[in-house]
Parts: sequence; C-alpha cells; structure tokens
Amino acid sequence: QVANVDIDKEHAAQVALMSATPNGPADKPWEQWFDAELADTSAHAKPGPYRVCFSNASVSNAWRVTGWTTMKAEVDLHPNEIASFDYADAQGNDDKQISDIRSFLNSGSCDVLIVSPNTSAALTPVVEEACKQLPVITFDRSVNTSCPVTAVRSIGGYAWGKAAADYVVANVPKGGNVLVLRTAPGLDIFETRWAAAEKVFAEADVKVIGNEFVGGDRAKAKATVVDYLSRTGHIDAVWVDLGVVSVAVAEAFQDMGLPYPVITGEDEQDYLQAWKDDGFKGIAPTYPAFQWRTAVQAALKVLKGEPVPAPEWILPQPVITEAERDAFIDPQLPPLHFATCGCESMPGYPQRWGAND
Amino acid sequence: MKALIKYNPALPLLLILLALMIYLSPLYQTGPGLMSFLQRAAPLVILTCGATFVLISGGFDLSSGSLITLVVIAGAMITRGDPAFAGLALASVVGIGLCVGMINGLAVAFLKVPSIITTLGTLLAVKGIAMAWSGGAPSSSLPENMRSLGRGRIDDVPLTGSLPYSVIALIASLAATYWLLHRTNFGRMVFMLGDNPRAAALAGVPTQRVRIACFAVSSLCAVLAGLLLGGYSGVSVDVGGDYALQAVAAAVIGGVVLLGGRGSIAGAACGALTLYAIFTVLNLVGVSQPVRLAVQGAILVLAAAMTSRRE
Amino acid sequence: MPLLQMVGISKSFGQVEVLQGIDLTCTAGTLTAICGENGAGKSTLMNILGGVFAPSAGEIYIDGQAISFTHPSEAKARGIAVIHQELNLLPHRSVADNIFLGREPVRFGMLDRRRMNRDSAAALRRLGSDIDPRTPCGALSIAEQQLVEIARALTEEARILVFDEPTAALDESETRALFGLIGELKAAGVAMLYISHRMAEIRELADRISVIKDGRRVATMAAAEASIDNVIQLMVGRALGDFFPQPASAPGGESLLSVRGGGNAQLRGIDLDVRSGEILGIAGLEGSGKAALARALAGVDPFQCGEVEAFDRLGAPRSPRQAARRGIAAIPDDRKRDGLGLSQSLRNNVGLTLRAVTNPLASATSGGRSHRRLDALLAETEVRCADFGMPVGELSGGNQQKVMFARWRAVAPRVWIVSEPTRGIDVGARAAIYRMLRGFAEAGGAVLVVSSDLMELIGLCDRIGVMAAGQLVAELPRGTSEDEIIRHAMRHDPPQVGRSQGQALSARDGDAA
Amino acid sequence: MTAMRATWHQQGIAISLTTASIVFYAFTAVVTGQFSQVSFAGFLGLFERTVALSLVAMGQAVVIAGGAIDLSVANIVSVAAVLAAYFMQNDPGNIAEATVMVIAICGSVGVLNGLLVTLLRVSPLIATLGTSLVLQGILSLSYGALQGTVPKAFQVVAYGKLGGVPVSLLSLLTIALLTAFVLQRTRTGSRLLAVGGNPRAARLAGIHGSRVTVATFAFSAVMSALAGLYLASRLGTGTPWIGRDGSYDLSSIAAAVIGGTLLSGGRISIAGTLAGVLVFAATDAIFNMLQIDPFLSQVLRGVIVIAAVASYTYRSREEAA
Ligand SMILES: Nc1ncnc2c1ncn2[C@@H]1O[C@H](COP(=O)(O)OP(=O)(O)OP(=O)(O)O)[C@@H](O)[C@H]1O
Ligand SMILES: Nc1ncnc2c1ncn2[C@@H]1O[C@H](COP(=O)(O)OP(=O)(O)OP(=O)(O)O)[C@@H](O)[C@H]1O
Ligand SMILES: O[C@@H]1[C@H](O)[C@H](O)CO[C@H]1O
Ligand SMILES: [Mg+2]
Ligand SMILES: [Mg+2]
Repeated sequence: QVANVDIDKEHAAQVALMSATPNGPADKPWEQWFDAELADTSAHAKPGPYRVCFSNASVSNAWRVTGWTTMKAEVDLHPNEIASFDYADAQGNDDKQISDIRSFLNSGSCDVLIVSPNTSAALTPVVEEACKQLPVITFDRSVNTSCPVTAVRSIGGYAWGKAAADYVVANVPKGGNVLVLRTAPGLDIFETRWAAAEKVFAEADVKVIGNEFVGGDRAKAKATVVDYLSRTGHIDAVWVDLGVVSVAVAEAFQDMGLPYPVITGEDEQDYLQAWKDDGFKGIAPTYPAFQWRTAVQAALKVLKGEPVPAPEWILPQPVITEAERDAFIDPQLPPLHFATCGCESMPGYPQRWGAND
Repeated sequence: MKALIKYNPALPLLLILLALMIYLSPLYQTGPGLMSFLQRAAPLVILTCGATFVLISGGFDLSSGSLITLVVIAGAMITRGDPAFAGLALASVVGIGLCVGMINGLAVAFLKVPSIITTLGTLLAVKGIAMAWSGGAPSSSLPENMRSLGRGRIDDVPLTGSLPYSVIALIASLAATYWLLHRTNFGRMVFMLGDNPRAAALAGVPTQRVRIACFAVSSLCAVLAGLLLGGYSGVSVDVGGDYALQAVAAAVIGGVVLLGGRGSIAGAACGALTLYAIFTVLNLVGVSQPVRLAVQGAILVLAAAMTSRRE
Repeated sequence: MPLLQMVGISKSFGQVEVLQGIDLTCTAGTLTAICGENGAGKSTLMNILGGVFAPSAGEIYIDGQAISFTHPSEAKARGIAVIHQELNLLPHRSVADNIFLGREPVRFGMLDRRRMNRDSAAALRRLGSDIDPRTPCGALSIAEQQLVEIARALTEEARILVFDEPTAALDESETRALFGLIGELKAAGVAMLYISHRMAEIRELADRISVIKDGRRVATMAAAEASIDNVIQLMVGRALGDFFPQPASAPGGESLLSVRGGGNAQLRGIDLDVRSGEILGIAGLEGSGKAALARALAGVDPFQCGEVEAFDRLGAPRSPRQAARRGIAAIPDDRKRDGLGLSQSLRNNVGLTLRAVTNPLASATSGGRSHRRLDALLAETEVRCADFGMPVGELSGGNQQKVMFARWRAVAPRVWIVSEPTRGIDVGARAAIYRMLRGFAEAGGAVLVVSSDLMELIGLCDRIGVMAAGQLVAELPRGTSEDEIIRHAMRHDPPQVGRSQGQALSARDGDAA
Repeated sequence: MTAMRATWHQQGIAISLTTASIVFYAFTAVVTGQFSQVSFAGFLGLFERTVALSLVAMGQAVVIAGGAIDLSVANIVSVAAVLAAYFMQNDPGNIAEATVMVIAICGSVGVLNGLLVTLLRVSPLIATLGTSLVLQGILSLSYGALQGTVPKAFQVVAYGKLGGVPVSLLSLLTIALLTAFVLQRTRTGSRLLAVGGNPRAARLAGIHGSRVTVATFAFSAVMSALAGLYLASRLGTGTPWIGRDGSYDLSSIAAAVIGGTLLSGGRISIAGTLAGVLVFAATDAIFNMLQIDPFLSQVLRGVIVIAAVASYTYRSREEAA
C-alpha cells in the first residue's frame, strides 16, 4: 500500500536493488533472492506428500495467465511431493477471496496456503486468520502483515516505473511531451510504478501532457492517443504502466502517418515484436511472471522445513533493453505471452503456454 | 430549433459538441480528422442502432458488450493469426452472433424470462466462453486482413481526404437498420410489439419471431462492432466492457424510449455520436478522470431529462 | 345551496382545449347525469373534480367554499369519490387490499387485514357479489373488477360520488344491484354524478341531465322534462334516424364457420354455424363462457376438441395469426388493452394485420401507395381525427373502435368475431358501427357478435345464441324478447367448478408474469 | 393444509431455491469428500458469503417492486466502504459518528436518485447510471484522498459471533425480517407495491407516488451503505472498487428477480431475494469444491440465472420483454 510506507525510503531501496547482485543460481532467477535473512521454517516441517491450496485473486490479464500456466507446470514438476493442489479463483472480488480462504481453512485439507491477494489491505485480516492455522505464502501483491512465512515478489513497482521513466527522459528532447497511460487507480502495483515515474518526470525537463486511465483496453488506449495527438499535435513519448496497451499506442501513430515516439512497454511478445519490427525506441521493464513458480517452491521448502528468504523473498527484476530484446522474442509464442516466465525449460514448453505448433 | 428537438433531441447537443471539437482541435478542422472521429465512434453507433431494435420492442440487450469480446477473441483463435482463415472466422463470428441473438430471443419469447435477466445471463456466459476459449489471454492475434476493416482506409478521397472502411461500414449499417426499422413491415411490427405486445399478438403479429429477430439484429450489430473494434486496436480480452450500457444510454439520449414503442435510427445514431463526442470533448478539454466521469454522468441525466420533457 | 358547484371550468392539454368554461352544480341526494359523445370531455371534467388534473381555469366550490386540488388525495379528503372509467386495480394484490388502498385500517401500526376483509365482503355483498376479498384482482373477470372499483368508492363513504360509465362491463343483474344501491345513496343524501352512454339508464336514474358537446355545456335540464331524443340531438348535433340497420333480407346462406362438439377448459359441446350474410349474436351472463367462445373461434384460446370447419377447410385456427391468415377477424372486447398500440399512429394501427400477414421485409410504404390505401380505409370506416399520423391514444373511444374495424377490413376477412362492439361508445358512433356490421354481412361475410348488452343483440342480430355454463343452451330467432334470453341464460347454474379452476389458473398466471 | 398451501403460494420460490441450493451444496461436499463443508462451520461459511449481496439485493428488490431499478448500488457500496474507513481512521471513538455519516451520505445519494426519477422524470436506469458515473469519479479520487482503516473494534461486525453464530448473519436476518414485516403488514408496504404495480391506480387512490419512489431509492442506498460498512469491517479498510468488482448492481437485480420479485413492479419477496443470493453463494462454493475452471463457472452461472427465472416464468401466458 503506497500510503502506508515511507515512499522515499522504499523507492531508494528498490533502486539500490536493481544494481545489486542477488543470491542463488544465476540461471534460475526464480530461485534467486536479494539479501534477506533466511528464516528457519522447521516449525512447519511435516512429512509429505503435501496438500497445497492456492487462493488466486483472478486470472484477469495476460500476465496472470502466463503466471498461472507456469505455476501449474511447476506443480506438475513435483508429483511425489504434492498430493493435491486445490485452487480457488476470486474473480477480482475481495469479499469472495476472503470466503474462499475461509473455506480452505474450514476444509482442513490444506497443509500450506498460497495467496495472491486481490487487494492488500482487504485481504490482511483473513490472511492473519489463516496464519494462525497453517503456513501462508503470498506473492505478487502482498498483505499488510508480516504473519505469512514469506511474501514473494520481485524488486517492485518503483524500480519498474523508474526504469521506464529514466529511459524516456534520456530519449526525448528537452521540454518534450510525455503522455502517461495508466490502467486503473487504486492498485498498489500500478500506483508505485506511476509514483516513481512521476518523480522522475518532475525532476527532469519534460512535460507530462496527460495522465489517463485506459483500463488495459487497447481500443481506449489507441483512441486516447489520437485524442492527445489532435489536442497537442505532438507527442515525444508514451509511458505506460501496463504493457498490453503499448502496441495499440504504436498503431495510433502508424495509422496517423506520424513518426513513432518513445513507447515503453513490458516483456509481452507482441510489444517486443512490434518494437523490433517498427523500430521505435522502447524499453521493457519486467515484473517477472516466474514468481508464480517461486511461490510453489517456497511452499514446499516451508513444509520440508528448509530455510526461505523472509519476511520477503525478493526476486530479481530484469529490464529488457534494445540490446537484449531479440533474445526474448519467440514468434512461436502467443502475442500476449510474457517473456520472463522462467518456463523455457519446463515440460510442455512452449505448447503449454499457447504456442502454435 | 424546437422542431429540431422534437425531431431529434440529441441533434442540437451533437452540433454544439462538434463545434466545440472543431474549435478545440486543429485535427477536427480537417476532413481526415473528422473521418477518424467517425471511425472511432463507428462501433458505438452501430451497436446503438442494433440495440434500438430491442429497446423499441420493449426489451434490453446487456449481452452485446460480451459478444464484442467473444467476436474479437474468436477471430484470433480461429485464424491463429493466419489471413487465409479470415473468411472462416468471419462466417463463424456471424454464426456466433446469430446464436447469441437467437438464445436471447428464444429465452425471452418462449421461456418468458425478462430480457434484462436473460441478457445478464448471456452476458456472463458469453464472456465466460470468450475467456475459457482463450484461457484468459488469446494465443494469437488477428490477421491483417481481418484488421483492415477497423483500421484500413481509402486515401485520396475528394472532400474528406480519406475514407476509413469503418465509416463505410457505419454508413452501410445505418442504411440497413434504417431500412429495416422504418421502411419494412417488420419494423412496424417492432414498434407495435413494444407498445402493446398483447394487441400485436391478437392482430396476427408473430410476436415471438419478431422478438427473436430484434435480438438477432442487435447481436449482428454487436458482431460488426466487434470486428471494427478488434480491427481498430487488435485482440484483447478487455475490449467490449461497458459498451452495452453505453449503447442504452446513447439510445436514450437519442430519444428512444425505454420499455418500448418509440424511437428512431436517426435519433439513436445521433445519441451515440453525441455520447462519443462528449468523451472526445472532455478529452480535448483535458479535464481529469474524476471530473470527466462526473460530467458524463450529469450530461447523461440531463439529456435524458430533456428527452422526457419533450412528452 | 348546492353541495357541489363547478364554475367556468376549462382545461387544455397542450394546444388542445378539451373543456371550455363548464358550469355544473349538484345537490345532496340527487343524481346528475352527464351526457356527451365520446371525447366530449366528460371524464376530463370528472378527473378535475377528483383531483387527477388541475383545471386551466375555473373554480370548484363545496358547500359554497372554494377549493382547489393538486392531488387526488385532497379530493378524497373533501369527501369526493370517483369510480373512474378505466379500471385501476393492482392485479397482484387482493380485492381487500385494492378496496382499502391508500387508507388501510391499522391496529398497532399493522394493517388490520381482518377488518379489511370483513368490510370488503360487506361492500361487495351490497352490490350482490360474493367475491372472496382475499382473491387477487388479476384473477377476476372485468365485471368483477368493476364491482371492486365500485365497492372501493362505496367504502369511502363519500358525500360526492362520481360514476364514469360504471355499467359498461356489467351484466343485467349486476346493473340492477348497482341501481338499487344508487337509490339507497340518494336517500342517504349523497350527491352523485353519473356518466353513461346507455340512454335507458339515464332515464331511470337521473334527476338532472347535463349535456356536454365539444367541451362546452350545451344544456342542463330536469330529467322529468327531457326526452331522450332531445338529449341525443343535443349530444350529436343532429337527429339520429333508425338506430339499428335493417335485418338481413334473406336468412343466412352457406356456413362459413362451423363447429361440432367444440370444447376446451371453459367450453363444452359447442355446436355452431355462422352463415354468410347473417349476424349471429351470443348472449350470456358473466362467466357463462361467451367471451371464451369468442376467444376459441379467434384462435386465442383454441378449442381442444371437436371439429371446426372454416371455408371448407378442416381445423380450428390455433392462434390469432392463423385466424388472420384464414380470413377470420377478431375484435377484442377491451380495445385499449388487447387492440391498440396507443402511442402508435392511426396508420400503424390500421396497417398492423395486413403487415403481419405479408412478407416482413416488404416495404411498409411502397412509395406512399400503402399510406393512401390505409388512409382510404380509415376514411371508409368514418374515423374522424385531425391527422392519420397522430397517436391513436388521442382519439375518442368510438373512433378507436372504428380503427379496430379498419385494421381488419384491410385483410378483407370473411368471418367477423366481434366482442362487445360498442362498449363505452356514444350513440352516434354506435349507430355507425351497427351499420358497418350489417354491411359486412350484406357483403357476404358472416358476423358473430358477443355482447352483454341485450338491447344491442336484439336490435342488431338475425339469430341469438345463449351461453350458460360453457355451453350453448339456446338458439333464438330474431324478435326474441329480453326476458326470453335471460330465462335461458339463467337456466343453468353458474359453472362453480369451472370457475374456481379458472381462477386458480389465472392466479398462477398472474404469479408467473 | 390451507395454511401450508398459502405459504407455498407465497414462498414457493424461496423454499425451492433454498432447498435446491443446500441440497446441491451438501451433495457436492459429500461426493467430493469435503465433509467439513457440511459441518455447522461449513454452512456458516456458506451463509456468510451471502451477507453483503443480500443487503444490497433487498434494497434492489424494494426499488424494483416500486417499479424502478437501481444501477448505482455497486458504487454506493464502494463509497460507503471507503468513507467508513476514512471517517474511522482506525479510532474506535469514531465508529458511531462514522456509521451515521456514511448512512446519511449514502442515503442522500439515494434521495438524489429518487429526485432525478420523479422531478426530472429521467428513466431510473439512466438516472442511476448517471449517479453511478459521478460516484465513480469521486471514487477514483478517493484512492489518493480518502484513505483510512477501520478499528479492530469495528471488525466485530464481520468477525464477531453471538452464541456461535456470526453477528453479521444475525443482523442480516433481523433486517430481512423487519423489511418483510414492513412490506407485508404496514401501509408503507402496501403503498410501495401499489406504486410499483400500477402508478396510476396508486395516484388515484390518493397515494403520493413520488414520495414512495424517493423513499425506495433512499432505502436501497442505505442498504448498500450497510453492505459497504459490512465490507469495510470484513476487509479492515475500504477499497474503491469493492462494489464494482463484486458486481453488486447486476447481481442484486438477478437475485431479486430469481427470488420472485416482479421486474415490472408490484410484487416482492424478501425471502426469495435471500434465496436468490444463496443460489449464487452456493454455486460459488460448489464450483470451488468441484475445482471448475473459473471461466467455465461463469458460463454456468449465466445459465443458472436464466434457468432459475425460466423455471417459473415459462408457463406464463403474458409476454415478457
Ligand atoms: N391526458 C390527455 N392528454 C391529451 N389529451 C387528452 C388527455 N385526456 C383526454 N384527452 C382528450 O380530451 C378529450 C376529452 O376526453 P374525455 O376522456 O374527457 O372524453 P369523454 O367525454 O369522457 O369520452 P368517452 O365517452 O369516450 O369516455 C378527448 O379528445 C381526449 O382525446
Ligand atoms: N385465461 C383463463 N384461463 C382459465 N380460465 C379462464 C380464463 N379466462 C376466463 N376463465 C374462466 O372461464 C370461464 C368463462 O370465462 P369468460 O371470460 O368466457 O366469461 P364470459 O361470461 O364469456 O365473459 P364476459 O364477461 O367477458 O362476457 C369463467 O369461469 C372464467 O373464470
Ligand atoms: O499484479 C499484476 C502485475 O502487476 C501485472 O503486471 C499486471 O497485472 C497485475 O494483476
Ligand atoms: Mg370518458
Ligand atoms: Mg370474461
């Protein structure tokens, strides 16, 4: 929750981590972590196989689809350790997620509970309730309590937002026009991205000509860009807090016959591909979907009593630049696949992730 | 002016908004600029014209937004990005649209489930099918040839400079829906059905068939809107969203009376253009999101109040 | 001093001046009849008295004190009760709930249902009806609903009571009960205003008669001094010749519609022939099944058994649509509810059936030809209005009824099933409709008229069938007397079993709606 | 016997929906071996899923029975939740005042809805869609401007128990009984049904329809406010999209109509409305137990909505529109 932490401190910490070196195997970033205590989990140790329960906020966007597929693949990697994997999807509804978790608790058929919270504050009470009964792991968004054994995430939204904003500032002329496209207000993951970028833009000599919520809708994004072009006549960069709309932004310029501005994105295949094909200036900070794997691995470690990074398991968060870009492109994969899924060596890749055969 | 308002309550408002747009933005002072406005407004206008059939017959169609989503997803899933399958995909989405319309119509006409409830049910089901089919994120994109309908244009056209295919589709569907509602026997039966279904049935009107046809028209318009939207901006699961309610609002602004019996295609089209012009002007003025939402809400209510004042 | 005085009352709706400077007085213990053609403004005047509309000009005095209403509740508070021309009931609520709507007795803040039921039953008994006050109103027949409306006004114990065509839907015996009651109310000092198109009633009840024409009062006279012909002349503006047209010269030709052993949930063993060139009347008490017979012949609630032959083709129409395609026209008894799209234009209403039976994608205008054809039909049917493009809801009742006839004439039917053709219709329009029905028969059509108005059947029809308990119990020749018909109609006991079944059914329908 | 028939006649829909929900729920639990779901605690969990929507749906049912419809409920729920947290600011001393303020503010939004419908004669659908947009604007401001949390003491509303039964369920039942009582046994109820069933008849009977309409919208808004307060208590805070994400607007309409409230007005069933909500809660729980893909479960939910209403409308002779 943006409001409840010391923003500047958190910001600085994330920026520092971006240039720090993580612990753990460099070829398996989902197993890496940044300097945290390794918490003793022997209290939770029990003999396998384990019954894992997962309460998911939703599968409401492409990132979550990639992650969810990866998570199921990870579960399949542990046939002997995982006896059952029960899943509840809250469909983006806090109230339902609370009921889902309570229903898991009541069922008595979970040895560990993984939660991907819909809203941090809202899920806090029920997660606290769950912590009293069994080990809890959260990932992606977190909750406002330290009771979970660990909270898996990557470095964070500030670092994400700053990386893209820094690139924008470095690549537009002085006093250039920047259009900001955002998803929706009130989700901490997006708020932190913008908070960092806002700071960068304020300190640099660029002009934020607009700050619009487009709800992840490409049509709205494209129309908004056209509206801004017609209002100001000239845009030097478009900064987005969600990569799905980036391609629509590029198309808006293409359709109007205008040269491309700087367009930031994410590690989605279609953005990487358009960036390559259309030749605009871009950058793809990532929020790696491989954390969905980490959550399962953390759960198993805890049940086996192995130490895990705690209270937060902070994963690396690569930023894809033009130089590294082509390595992440695989035309076989679906356009909305997120490249940093950490799934390349998993069984069933790439078909399981929707690749055309 | 009075006669104009009586004829079409949205028209004066639309003219004012267009004037504002032209005043505020150099783009809208050019032919291609105005064409691009029409291009973007086309899906909403077409959808509203389709919704008008159901509204005049006395019902609602809340499912059209979901159907737009399904059309876009289906286009991508069937073609797998291969232009060779565009024809198949086109035929399929038309088929899907007809099915959804028929199911809505059959449930209302034969099971007697009120259309708000029926189409709420199909809204959920159709969206669910779209999501389940794509697994939450479509695994391919729409091929270029399918996208050209929403994105392409003819250049070097006299007068307007350019002519987007969307605008051609818009004009064609306006003509078709106008003909169907105002020029055919079917259209007259739709009005009577909305005014007094009992009387219509006793006068020999095949009320169930007419009702089903209204839902089918609405769904087919949603299919076309979906093709235009998908073409305009590419595949995504978020397209469609609140279009169904926007279409109802647009129709009401254009003088279509909820619960049936009165309205016109010209009014509905003006209502939809007005609504889209409101969005555009608010963007141009650069008011912040919260204020914009509030202004939209207020204008919606005022426009509806103006319409009801007329009676 | 008169209890009620209305002075210089005017009312306009938009541009239309409906009432212009009407004066009206009414004394306690008397009944003033208000006569006038359809659309003369009678109901509008009563609505002003009842607080439904505010007058554009004029004053109302009660006991000499000037009053003005902005809401019906204020008129009620002044002791004015109005039985409106249209039924205004809540179909899902019980009879008692409807009777006490808006003024329910309460005990400890809770509705006193027992008292509501008791008092409702008592009021209905005074009208000679034994309807269970707990029945939902939607399950009642139109006549029963009308009785509920009257009972509601009675329990208001008003000082001024307005009846706006109370008997339009009532049968003979119910009407008698009502008239008995009106006598009692007179004796009790209630001032009454009474609107009816039935001149016989006026003659029987009225102490004074006021005639309204085109929104102006043209005469007020003591009933004793008035002759009916004179009143009609004042209303219509001309003398009416023969009210009923000449009967058929030769008795019926070939049978165009024949039923053998027809039956369904409400009908049993119907044997019937409707012949070319004749008008066959159907009489019967409320609940006798005469309306059900019309519905069955028109395909609305078709026969489930028996044989039906229409134009040498076997089989009954299974739906109104089939009936329409086979040249069987049906005019329903409630034109507002079952006949017209009130906010649609005259042309749309008239063209409806024609359009319904032709290609739906064919042009509805065919370059103006269609308009001209519909306009010609409207003119032939003597529909009087400002503009054929205006909404049919703005027409008077008589003209609306003519629109119904024009609609069916467009498809040139050979059989006409006509229910209550002149319910609520003024004398002038009535004569025109009778002429039209006779015209259909003379052109070789077969006409079946279902009516609760015995005088109408006797005057108009060539033969009269009498229904009782879902059966045709008699077939009487022209010239039969009223008494003779009633004797047959009462011969069978009311169909108690069928009735309660019918009610259960319709109650369920009501629920599911 | 007749009493039984009368009850069945009035509450048949409620009884059959409730029975069906519970039977299917229990059956699924047993078949999938999740016996704890059919324990006392399991059923309480099931019923707790219904609290927020039940409150909203009762308000919606009243508006519908009064001949209108309210599309602003979802955003009112959010406004109530956000304001509750903002006014309380984690201080138990603020609870009473905040509760009153939230109810008053939301109630006035309801009154505004009513006035738009009665004074400006805007169709209820459009009027409430309009207010809903305005509220959404305010909510998108609220993320930055109106933050706060509710104190632990307030969480008793959602998490407290009385004799083993959650306080929230007891309160819900009390409110439902009161509402049903007022509807069936008082003049207020009979006026409401009159205005919804036939506004003209109501007016002629001396009833002031506009006042009734305004009151129904106010009631609905207050019920949504209560749902928002409950959610704030349950979530410990107010989130601006809680109402929209719960899709309380369309769900409340569906629940009311499934439960036998007439969409065209004039008839209402509170028990049926609660049963309609239970159908949704039970399907959620059943789909969870069966591990049905959430997208597929959405398809099934759509089918259930139509089928539930069709199960009793299909025999109707009246046309539906
Ligand atoms: N609400 C209204 N708006 C516009 N015109 C109206 C309205 N109510 C009545 N009129 C018109 O006023 C005139 C008088 O109508 P009114 O109902 O008073 O006639 P009436 O004498 O009662 O006729 P009938 O014998 O058919 O009942 C008619 O022409 C009618 O169309
Ligand atoms: N839709 C229906 N379903 C079942 N029973 C009905 C239905 N309509 C009427 N009934 C019952 O059928 C019987 C005949 O009704 P019907 O309306 O034909 O009487 P009627 O005397 O012909 O009417 P009217 O007063 O219109 O002349 C009555 O007992 C009535 O309660
Ligand atoms: O939390 C996730 C991630 O932030 C992703 O980038 C977009 O979707 C959100 O749901
Ligand atoms: Mg009248
Ligand atoms: Mg009858």
